[in-house]
Amino acid sequence: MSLSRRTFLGATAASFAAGRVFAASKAKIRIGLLLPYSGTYAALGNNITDAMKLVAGKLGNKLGGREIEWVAVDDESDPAKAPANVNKLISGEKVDILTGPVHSGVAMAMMQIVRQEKTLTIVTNAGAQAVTGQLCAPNVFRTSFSNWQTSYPCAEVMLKDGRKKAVLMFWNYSFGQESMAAFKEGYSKGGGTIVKEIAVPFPQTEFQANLSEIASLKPDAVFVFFAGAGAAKFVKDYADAGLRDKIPLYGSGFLTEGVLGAQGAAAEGIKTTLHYADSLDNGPNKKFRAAFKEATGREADVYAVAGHDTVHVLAQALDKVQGDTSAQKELIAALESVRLDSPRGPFRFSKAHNPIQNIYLRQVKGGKETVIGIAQKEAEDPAFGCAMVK
Amino acid sequence: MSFSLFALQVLNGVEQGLLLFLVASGLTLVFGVLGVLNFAHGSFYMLGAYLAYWIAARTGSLLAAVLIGVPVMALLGLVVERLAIARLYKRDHLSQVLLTYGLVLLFNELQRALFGNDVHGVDTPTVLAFRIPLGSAQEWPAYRVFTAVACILVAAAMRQVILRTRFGMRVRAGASNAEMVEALGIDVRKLFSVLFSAGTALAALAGMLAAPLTTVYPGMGEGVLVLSFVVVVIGGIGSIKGAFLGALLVGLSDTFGKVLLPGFSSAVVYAVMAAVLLLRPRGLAG
Amino acid sequence: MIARILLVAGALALLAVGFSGDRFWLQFMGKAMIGCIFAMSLDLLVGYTGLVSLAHAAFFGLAAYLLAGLSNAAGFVNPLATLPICLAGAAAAALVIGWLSLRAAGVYFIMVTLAFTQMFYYLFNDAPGLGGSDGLYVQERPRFLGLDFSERTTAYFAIWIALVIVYLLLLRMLRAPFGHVLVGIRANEQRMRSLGYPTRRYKLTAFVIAGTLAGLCGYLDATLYGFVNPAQFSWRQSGLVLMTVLLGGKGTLYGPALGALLLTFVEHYGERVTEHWNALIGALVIAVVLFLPRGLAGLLRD
Amino acid sequence: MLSGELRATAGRVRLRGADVTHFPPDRLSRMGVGRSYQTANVFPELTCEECMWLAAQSRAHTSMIFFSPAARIAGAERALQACGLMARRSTRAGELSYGEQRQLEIGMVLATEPSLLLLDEPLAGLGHDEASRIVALLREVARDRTLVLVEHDMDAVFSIADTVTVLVGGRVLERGSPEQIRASPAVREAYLGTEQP
Repeated sequence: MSLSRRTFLGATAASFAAGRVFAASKAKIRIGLLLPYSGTYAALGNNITDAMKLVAGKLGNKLGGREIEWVAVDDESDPAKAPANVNKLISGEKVDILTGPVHSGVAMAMMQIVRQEKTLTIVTNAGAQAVTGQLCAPNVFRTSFSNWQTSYPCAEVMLKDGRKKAVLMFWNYSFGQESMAAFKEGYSKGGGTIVKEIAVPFPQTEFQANLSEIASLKPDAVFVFFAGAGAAKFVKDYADAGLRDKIPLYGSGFLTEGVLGAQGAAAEGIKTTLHYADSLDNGPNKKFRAAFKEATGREADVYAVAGHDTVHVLAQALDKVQGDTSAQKELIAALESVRLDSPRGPFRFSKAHNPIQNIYLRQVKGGKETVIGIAQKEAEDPAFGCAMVK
Repeated sequence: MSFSLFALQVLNGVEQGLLLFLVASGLTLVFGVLGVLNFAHGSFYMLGAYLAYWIAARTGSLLAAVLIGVPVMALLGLVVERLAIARLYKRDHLSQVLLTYGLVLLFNELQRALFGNDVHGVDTPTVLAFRIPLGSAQEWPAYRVFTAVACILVAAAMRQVILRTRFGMRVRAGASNAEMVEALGIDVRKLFSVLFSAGTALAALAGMLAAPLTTVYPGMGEGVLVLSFVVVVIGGIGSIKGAFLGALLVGLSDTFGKVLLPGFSSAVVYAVMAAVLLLRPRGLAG
Repeated sequence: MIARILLVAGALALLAVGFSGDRFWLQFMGKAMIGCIFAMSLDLLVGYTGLVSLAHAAFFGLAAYLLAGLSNAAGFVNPLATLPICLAGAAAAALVIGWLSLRAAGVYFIMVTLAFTQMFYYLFNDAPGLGGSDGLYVQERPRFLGLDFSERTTAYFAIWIALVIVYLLLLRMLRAPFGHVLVGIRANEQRMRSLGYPTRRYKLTAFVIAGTLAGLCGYLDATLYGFVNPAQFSWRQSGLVLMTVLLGGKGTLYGPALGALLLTFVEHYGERVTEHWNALIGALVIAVVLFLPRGLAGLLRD
Repeated sequence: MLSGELRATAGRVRLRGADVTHFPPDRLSRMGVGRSYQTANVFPELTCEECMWLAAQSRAHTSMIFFSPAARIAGAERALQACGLMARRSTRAGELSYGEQRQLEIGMVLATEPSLLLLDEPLAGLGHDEASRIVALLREVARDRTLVLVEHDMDAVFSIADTVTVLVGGRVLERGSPEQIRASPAVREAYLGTEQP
């Protein structure tokens, strides 16, 4: 009796231990989404999420053999609420991997916490330099872009076009400021002169006063950073003021992303640089765009591509470690060695964990964004101030 | 700054101010007569712009959008007044602020549900799709001239209505003493309904006229709302004339703030407001 | 009596959370308690003095930025130094804004405070070196005598103590002559003046006290999270806290605190229920204004 | 205008030789000018005691005290006694009868210890009993203070006043003791009409 009892206990203990191992490998993998589902950037948040779920679905809803459980929080693109929202996902929901956000103010709040908590984090949009610069961390990766990457290459493009005197105009918030800093770096290096920098308070969209100023300054070209509603309005105002045909307009790619329809004919001829273009002619892009359209009824865009790549990157790395998220060191090493044939072209991580990717030169022709070349091949963010880059 | 550039900037400021006047006039009327501070006024502006986009995209005509949209918005104003605002007349400012703030949140969701989160452009009417050359380098789109003229016409029409008609007389009486009007046997409830609906229509009309200029986007009402408050405070609450002066002042100070004090331009408008308050606590016309 | 027992029980329950050691709840309830102080301080204006201010978030944000500046630029970490400076900064701003805004009465006052809030927002959003819309980190959070307030438990207890002190302080102030004068001003300002009270001075004093307490909230928030952002200045934050006061029951002190706690929970769980979360809040506000003008406290009393 | 709530468009207001034309009401009150309003103007949400307390407190120079509880003030008690509302001390002012509200209001003015009282139609809207109670109260009050009374009820005026000024259409018609006014044919014609006592 006593023997069988001991055997029974032993057996229970063994099965319990085995159960734990089993649970660790087979428990659902919890992926946190910190994205805007309401407010100005809701469309971006939805596209990233839908692309992630679409790709995950194609992979059988599993990463490294573990079924995916999504935990989404609407960050409302409100940095004031961001710390509480991040706390909710990390300490409350105990997610294994955190992804997001769109707004870089939210990203900064998130960085503060994930650097402390060591949560594996993939930034899916926010381009703030600090994420893979000053604040870079082994557990933080970015699948989108750095602000530098979207603007620096444009300086060379402008100089090659023979535009040596430029006016800069931008929304005075960090995205705009960092884009301008990167552009200036490249432009002065190449011998260009900046006639005037015009900072417009974000999110104001009243540009008339500044357009009159530009008209009186008569530069060779204007380089701008605006996005969304501001971009749509600016491009229209610029054309309405009769400047489009006199002073060519250049910009970071966000000037025309998603607002080309709203801009209409006013956008014709604008040259921009970005790590993606809807019309990129490669297999993965065509395949993804078709699948996205079929699943959601909407056109895929640069944001959806970031979502697409995030899940593929995670799938590759988690397969290597058999889904064991607790082995963080190995998982990070696996992520660092990821190579992806993305819709945007070849994709890999730099030492600072920012993508190394092609930056394309695009021009609006006949109402469509066409790729007219590669502005910078395999552009790598300089990662100023990142301790992981030696 | 050369003289021609200066003149151009004055023009820009005036044009911006005129559009602002259209929004602020509705706000100040509703406050002056109904005594209700309406935070949802910006939402009416936004909904007007979205309606302009939606109808113009289907009919291809902004004029049609205005002809259909303005009555629709006036009707919406009537419904809102009856269902919600009418319960506020005897309540304190806190209730008014909060209830209309709640309306702002609701209307934002309504806009999301009906029109989505995308940014939309609205084409300028083809008749007005030409440009007027100004100086050597810059041109002014004819549509901007049109909106400026339209705003002046609306302002003049409002003046005529308020000074010369029975309705206007009641409005003026109501603005100075609502109890008195009631005592005179005028149906105040009806007067209030009509006026609120008119205020709504004005905000919506401003949104529609502005749509081709500003593009249409979520949250576009809030910036306009706060600026309208500044206009009303500067002008003196309840005064159309004050709103007109205030709007021009705000338009001009914003324009010149941008040129002369880049980087702090958005604070300039508020500094002007603080200065006006210091000198005339009840506004320019108060 | 029952109310007092409930209050003490509530305070003890909040204290107990501090011993749980749960990282989520510490920060979550810490934030909620800051919300309580924030709402109570506004109640001093809205509920007792009859001043509807939309500038409250400005003082919150200002103190938070001051802490970040003191820590990052000057390396100040001792709260005995930073707390007085931050509170003084908030008080000074409240004095200036209050002095200007109180020249205007009634609805003017609301609009002017709103405009000042926007001005502060833009100043901090646009000023170079303040991190723009990305905000700033508080590099070194307050610490002294071996207490490190970047530890969630330590910060939590500090917030709890602040909450209790502020509640008792406000309670006492409202029972003192000063509090009676404020109530008199809300009830009938014209009469108060004809009785010989320079009412504007009293209103300004109340405004500065409330602004200073809002600054305390900003200080605590920056300590708890180590992150400040211009969005903390936005008029939406001011609107939200105004709503909290009404939801809880203005003029009751404990009501707004209750409202803040409730709203924190509604927000946490409500977001899962519906994507149209903001419509839910909007409907809630409208319902409270129309059907529950005395707020939760009014419900409890009946 | 005399109490500082309306701005004078022309002319001067003097108090004990000082020009107080542009003084705000609170300052005038502190100089000893107390006033009541045409319609009862009290704090409806507060109890009688609290109203009195607020009034008396305005003279106590301790209103900026933040942290010690408000103590009872002797002046408030006296004023409650004087206006005859001792028994109603913990009733909310809004729940009092109109006459009692008037009593309360006069009591509040008394609690500020004024040397000059401006009373705007203190009897307006009152019944006969209530009015006579107020008249008695005012007669008491007038004993050691200056009282300026604007009133249409001539009986009341004659029983309280030392000097009566009759204004018609904004002009002074006659000024004198109650007896003189009673006897004045001009006043009788213009104001009293056929209603002669």
